[in-house]
Amino acid sequence: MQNNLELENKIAEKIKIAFQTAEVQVQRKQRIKVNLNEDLVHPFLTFAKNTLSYKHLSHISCVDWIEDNQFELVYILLSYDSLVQIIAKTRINREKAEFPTARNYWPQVETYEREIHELYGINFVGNDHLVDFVLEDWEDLPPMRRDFDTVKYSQEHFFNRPGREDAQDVRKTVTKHSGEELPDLAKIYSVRN
Amino acid sequence: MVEIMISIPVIFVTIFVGAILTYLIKLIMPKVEAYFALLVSAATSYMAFALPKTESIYKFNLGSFNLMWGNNEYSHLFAMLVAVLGFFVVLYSMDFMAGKVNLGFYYFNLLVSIGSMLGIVYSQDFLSLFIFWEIMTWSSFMLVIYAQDEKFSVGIKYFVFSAIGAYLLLTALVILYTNSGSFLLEDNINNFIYLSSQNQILVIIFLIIGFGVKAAMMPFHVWAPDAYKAAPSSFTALFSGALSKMGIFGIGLVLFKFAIQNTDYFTYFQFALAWLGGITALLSTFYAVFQTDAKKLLAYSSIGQLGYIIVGLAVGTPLSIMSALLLTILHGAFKAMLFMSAGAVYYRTGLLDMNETRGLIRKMPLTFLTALMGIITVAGVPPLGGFVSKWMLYEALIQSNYYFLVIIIFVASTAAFLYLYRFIFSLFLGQEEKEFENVKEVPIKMIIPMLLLAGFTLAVGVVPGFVLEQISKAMGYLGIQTPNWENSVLFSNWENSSVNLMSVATSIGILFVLGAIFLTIKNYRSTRYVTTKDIHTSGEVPTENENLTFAVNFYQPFERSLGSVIKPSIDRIFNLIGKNIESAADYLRYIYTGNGQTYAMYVILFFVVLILFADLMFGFKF
Amino acid sequence: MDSFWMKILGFVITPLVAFAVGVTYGGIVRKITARIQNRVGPPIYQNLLDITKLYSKKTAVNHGVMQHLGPVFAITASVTSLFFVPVLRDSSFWFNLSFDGDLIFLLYMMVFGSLGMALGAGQTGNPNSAIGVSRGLALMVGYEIPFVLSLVALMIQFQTTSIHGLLAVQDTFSSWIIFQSPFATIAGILAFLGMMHYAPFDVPFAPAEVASGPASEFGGKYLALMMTSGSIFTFVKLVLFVNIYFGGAEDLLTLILKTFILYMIPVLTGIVNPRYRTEQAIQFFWKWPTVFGIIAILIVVL
Amino acid sequence: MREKETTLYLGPQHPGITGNMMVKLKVTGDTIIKAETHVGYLHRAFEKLMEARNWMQCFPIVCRICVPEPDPNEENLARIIEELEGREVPERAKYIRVMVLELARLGTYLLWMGGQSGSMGLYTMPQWTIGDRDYILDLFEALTGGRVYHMYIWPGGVRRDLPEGFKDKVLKTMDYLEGRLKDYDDLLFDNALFYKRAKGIGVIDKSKAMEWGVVGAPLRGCGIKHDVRIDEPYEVYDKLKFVVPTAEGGDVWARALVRRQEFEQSISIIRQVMEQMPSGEFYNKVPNPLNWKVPAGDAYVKTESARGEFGYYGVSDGGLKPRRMHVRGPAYVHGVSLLERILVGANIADVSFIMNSLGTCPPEIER
Amino acid sequence: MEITYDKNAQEILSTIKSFARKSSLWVIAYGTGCGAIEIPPTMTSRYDAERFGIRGSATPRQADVLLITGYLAVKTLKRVIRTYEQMQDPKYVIAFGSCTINGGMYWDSYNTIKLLDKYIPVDVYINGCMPRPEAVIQGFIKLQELIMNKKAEGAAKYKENLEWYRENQRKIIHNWRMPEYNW
Repeated sequence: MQNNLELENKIAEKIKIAFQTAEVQVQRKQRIKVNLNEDLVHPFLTFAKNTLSYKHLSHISCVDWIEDNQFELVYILLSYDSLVQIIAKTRINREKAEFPTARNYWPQVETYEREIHELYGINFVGNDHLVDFVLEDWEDLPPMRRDFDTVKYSQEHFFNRPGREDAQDVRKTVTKHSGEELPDLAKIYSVRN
Repeated sequence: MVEIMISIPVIFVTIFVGAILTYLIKLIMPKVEAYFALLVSAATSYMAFALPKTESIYKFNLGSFNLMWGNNEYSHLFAMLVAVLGFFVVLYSMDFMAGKVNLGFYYFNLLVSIGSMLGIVYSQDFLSLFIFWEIMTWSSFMLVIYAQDEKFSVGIKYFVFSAIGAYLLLTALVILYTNSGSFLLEDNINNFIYLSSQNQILVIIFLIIGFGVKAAMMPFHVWAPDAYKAAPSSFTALFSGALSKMGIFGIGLVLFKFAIQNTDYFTYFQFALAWLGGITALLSTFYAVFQTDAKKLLAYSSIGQLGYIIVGLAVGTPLSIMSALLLTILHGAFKAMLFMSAGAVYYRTGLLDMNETRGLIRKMPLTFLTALMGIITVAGVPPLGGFVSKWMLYEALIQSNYYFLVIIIFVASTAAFLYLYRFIFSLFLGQEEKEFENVKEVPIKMIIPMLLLAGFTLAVGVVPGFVLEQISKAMGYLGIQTPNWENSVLFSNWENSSVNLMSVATSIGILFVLGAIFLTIKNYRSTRYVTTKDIHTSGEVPTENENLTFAVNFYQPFERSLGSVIKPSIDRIFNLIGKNIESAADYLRYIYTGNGQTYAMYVILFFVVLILFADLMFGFKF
Repeated sequence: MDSFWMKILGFVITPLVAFAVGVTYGGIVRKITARIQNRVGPPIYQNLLDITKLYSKKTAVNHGVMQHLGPVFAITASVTSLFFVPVLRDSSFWFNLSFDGDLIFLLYMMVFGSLGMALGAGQTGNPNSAIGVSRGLALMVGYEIPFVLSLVALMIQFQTTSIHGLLAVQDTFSSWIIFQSPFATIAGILAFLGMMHYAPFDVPFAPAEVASGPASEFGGKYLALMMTSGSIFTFVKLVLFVNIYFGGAEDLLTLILKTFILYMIPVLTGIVNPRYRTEQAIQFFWKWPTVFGIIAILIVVL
Repeated sequence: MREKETTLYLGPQHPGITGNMMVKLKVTGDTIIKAETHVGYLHRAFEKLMEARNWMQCFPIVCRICVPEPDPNEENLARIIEELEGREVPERAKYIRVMVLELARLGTYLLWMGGQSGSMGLYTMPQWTIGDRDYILDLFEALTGGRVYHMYIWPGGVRRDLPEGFKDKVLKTMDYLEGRLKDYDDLLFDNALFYKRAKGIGVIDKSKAMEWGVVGAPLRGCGIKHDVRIDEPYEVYDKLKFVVPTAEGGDVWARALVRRQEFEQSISIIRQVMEQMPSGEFYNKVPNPLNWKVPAGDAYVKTESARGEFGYYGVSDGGLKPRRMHVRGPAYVHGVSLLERILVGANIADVSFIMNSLGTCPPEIER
Repeated sequence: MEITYDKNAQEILSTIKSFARKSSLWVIAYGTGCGAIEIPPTMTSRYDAERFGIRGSATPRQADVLLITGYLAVKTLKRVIRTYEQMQDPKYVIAFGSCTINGGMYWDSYNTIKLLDKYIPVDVYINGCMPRPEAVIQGFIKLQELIMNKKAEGAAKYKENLEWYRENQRKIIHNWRMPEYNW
């Protein structure tokens, strides 16, 4: 797979010429990774869409690098001409998470940004449709942030079937709730504990 | 004593003087005028009912003209319609119009229009008929423009059409007068055959158009929807229920007293008129389907129903004429009911836009009942009265070889379900909204006429005999042989086809009651009433401002299926006509300032000119 | 006096028989549908079970008196129409009130129930119901045209407006109307497809589009009453069409045979066809069926 | 202030909806003025859960992302791990994977045929196709032990080898399905009513299709030939002969035609796979799953699923658990931004129809 | 109005009712979780649930059985409650899969409930992830048995303990805003 990367190198060269500070790396066939500064993302997207004919936006992703106090935004683009995918990455400040929207380039960006806004709390400036996406009346931290503890949350908010987490005898609880005597399953099937 | 009291001049004196007195009383003692008007109309109606049908003839001379007022079976039929509706409308107006400005003016015109309608039906000569006709036009015009200034152009449109009709009438009268030398109906009927055939046709056409304008026949219907909408609902009930029937009265007279004498062309007249009526019925029905204003919808429906009547008259078999006259009476009742219930909704909510009103059924149950019975009657569904007339009409049409007309009529009557459902759905069904929370049932004085009329439609549906009796007498006057009828059994001319309405009604009644009892008794405790907000919305809970009633563009699929060809072209034609008429109306506005006095002056002037130059006109041949 | 009690007995028995036949047909249809779909299918009496279950529902939710009365309208209409259709040709017992089985009367009587149902559906305030009603009424205008054309053609041709007259005609010529006036029959049968509301003309009730349309808010005893009246109404329509076009029937067995064969036409069409969009359904009726109807009339007239 | 347009809720509880989502429609008459997709009814926070699990523990999770067609998810996750580790896969495993993927595609298409025809009231079709889909589920059951969720594709190969006689079973099933195609054609694709309803409905503008992020059959229905299987061949797709069908028009009809032809292509691919499949190992030795560290790095892999390009973006920080795993299902774009756009101006009757033709699958939108 | 039947007649009547209820189970079309994918096979030609009188119904007003086909996200739970309350008595709930019983593989997810019977009464649980169509049908048969023995009284339980259920429901559904349950 590592042979014949001419096309990829050519595109990488073009990007390097246009964006001096960008780290461009041909990852493998059909994959180019570009690391960009925060302020270069929009010029780069414009460049990719208009000059390199990257018409298709596959993906916008976000990674929480809590150690570095940074969010990483990942834009994955595809050109139907060269079929080479560009993975453009940038890091933004985690405390004051704001980023200009890319809604004007691709309409479906709105949805991605809505989701990232909801799950990470990044505010996309210029996108006026950052309403609830998958969650409803969410009051806690944005759940995909790494400092959000999902186990704790679920134990606090939901009823857990007793016996689920610390393997205690389920039967009593079940009997209490349903009024039915249950056989001792542990003995019958000799399961763990 | 009573016999002396009740005569036609007394009726006229009662109502016209009563009208003037009402106006004066309003000036002196406000709030009493409504009761006085009710008294006047009650007295008039009573007298109209009690008036002997044949003996009460009143002859007098005006200048050199012999004039005659008299009652006959045919007049009596229409007089009763006018009397009953007039009384009901005045009763309804008492609450409906309470608190409005210029009430003296309103009651004056209302009473005058009732009086003039009685005048029309009692006139036995063309001159007084024409004068009463013009008084009727004038008073109704006043009521059309009564409410607001902006409706003035609407009024003008109405007026222009009325004036066209009036002048056509007048022209025809002149021709007739030149022929017979008398305005008396009888003389003219007898001397009609002496007119040249050409003139006969001309007279008939002019008369039919002249009368047909009031009956909103299709090419001359343009004024009707707007005028019906502009007038206060109380008057619209009379307007559509009785006033438009004056046109039918005239057409009936023309067809069976005059046109029938022209044996060569009578079938063509019939044919043309029948198709005109059929097309009127069809197109106006389709128009009604796409209306958003409740009163306009009813107005188009009214035009359509008048189309049926015209068809019935034109087809000219005994059964069809009977159906037409029955429908005339019934239409007076049910259209008044419907306009009154629309008016009741307007009275409580101030809305007539069917996209806005909704969910009033529990607030106004009796109004809903009226509207329900109204639409069942219009639709012609048994066991209410509409079915009787529809049935007769179909039987008559099929038997007299109007094959395609019957299809058209049938399609119109099926499509009528669309707008009728829309009407009742938009006003009374659907979501119950917060903004109508405080709506109550209308006062009793408005309810009573509505319910009485509803009862009448039911009675006609079950035992039509009591109306058919009057109608067959009226047909006797027109010289038409009466078809078979029995108290509650309908017979077609063909063998083995009859409907026993009594058993239909009994069956429906028993089953309905049984079903209702069964449904109510069974688990009656567990039947739960919930609000209309508690509906299946796919599990979601709608927010406050979301509209859950499906009202806007209710019949879009139907509209689309009519295709891109038919609908716009019809639209275009009528928009074009409407626009031209309106601009013409604007032009004529300079002449018709809308001031009643000016118009009255014009009319008088015209008559003076007519009488002065009568000799000159005599020599004029068309 | 004897005949009076016989009459009363007829009033009681006819609806029951109609209901039984209608329900059984419903079950058979479900069975046939299942067989075509490679399935075993429910038992034939499944519809009866469904109706019984719906009657035995403990609660019934209504949104007001019109919804409460809507199903009553429906059952009234279906049973009344049944009373006025001559079920068997020469039997006085099955004749009930159908003095002459007037066609125009029946055409209007059949609407009575739909009107009540539509009003009931309207009162629930469910937008799906209103859309369903709007579709249903529009569709009705669609199929009424060919149907009326067909009926008018027959009425003119045989100079009668009653089913009884048409039956007599078929008796005297001893051939059914389908042979005497094929075009009218085609138009009538095509309209019949729409009247039965099977696919492709099931637009008012389309589940994937408007939940179940007018019936969206009806459950429990209301739905049960609707299904009961639906079963009877199916029977009424079948008998009506058999009487008009296929010579009626002299005994119950023939009747059941004929109605069953007739019933299979819309059912089998429905199984293998998707649903039209509303305007397409209406336009369908305004094309060929209408043309056939007009041809039928022209043949008669010329 | 009350709105003038009627609000119609299509879903979550509605027979016309695919899966569990909601389309809120504003209509006048039966024309849609505005459509809003609401998702999240199936949100299980998979991406969050994956961050809390081992790499291998992620496999039971990812297959639940797309319920009708779970295998592309497994394939993607496996390939991310392989790419980050540079792990080679035996040739036989590759063939088996292709077979599994294509079987899953067939199953999804059968389900789609059922849904598409069910949404327009042709209820016989789902009865047939979903019944026939069970034969494919039977194959899966024989192969993996699970009907719906397989957890079969592993990093470094597949979990088990083909059972005995499996090849014959597969070929027999393929013959059967090919035979059934004629029935499907008669009932659905050759049905004039289907053409009438589908033609010109839900049109995607060809010039906008790429920018809007349309993938899969809807994109090919616009006449744009794009398929991950040939554009970025994975596994052994470059060794197989198949055609990528396209159709013009961008409407429901075009999408249906494309899927119909792909159905045949998939059958042919499976036949080729069964023929060419080499013997040998079906997996590479892998580390202890409980102590499996994947080198740090990130990778984007994509698979052509039945509904279009299925992409996974995975980030590893060199630990036992994924740092981030982001799933980009085709329905993500189709079901939200595209659906909202093409529903405007459509008829109420066509909402569910269009939704089915786009292959909207809510669980992969919200995960 | 109390109609007093003969004791036997009453029994027979109630048996007939139970039999009708059991043999005609209308399932509301609501695919709440991944278990929804096994509903089509159950309903269609291979397994043909219509044999047992099981068929789909479009709206909750007509339905008897609510299938919870898997985990419930909090957002869905609200709709499910709404749907359940709109159904008419007698109504039954069949819950699918491990995730309705104890959270299943989503035991630590922040968005799915773990114990369904705390929120709505469940008549029959079908375990497995996901249950096969055979299991689904067996679940239905179990429900039929319960109906026949008059033990499927989930709705009555709900009515009695409405306060308790409400408390639990409101604990996770913050923005309630629902019409009240009134029967």
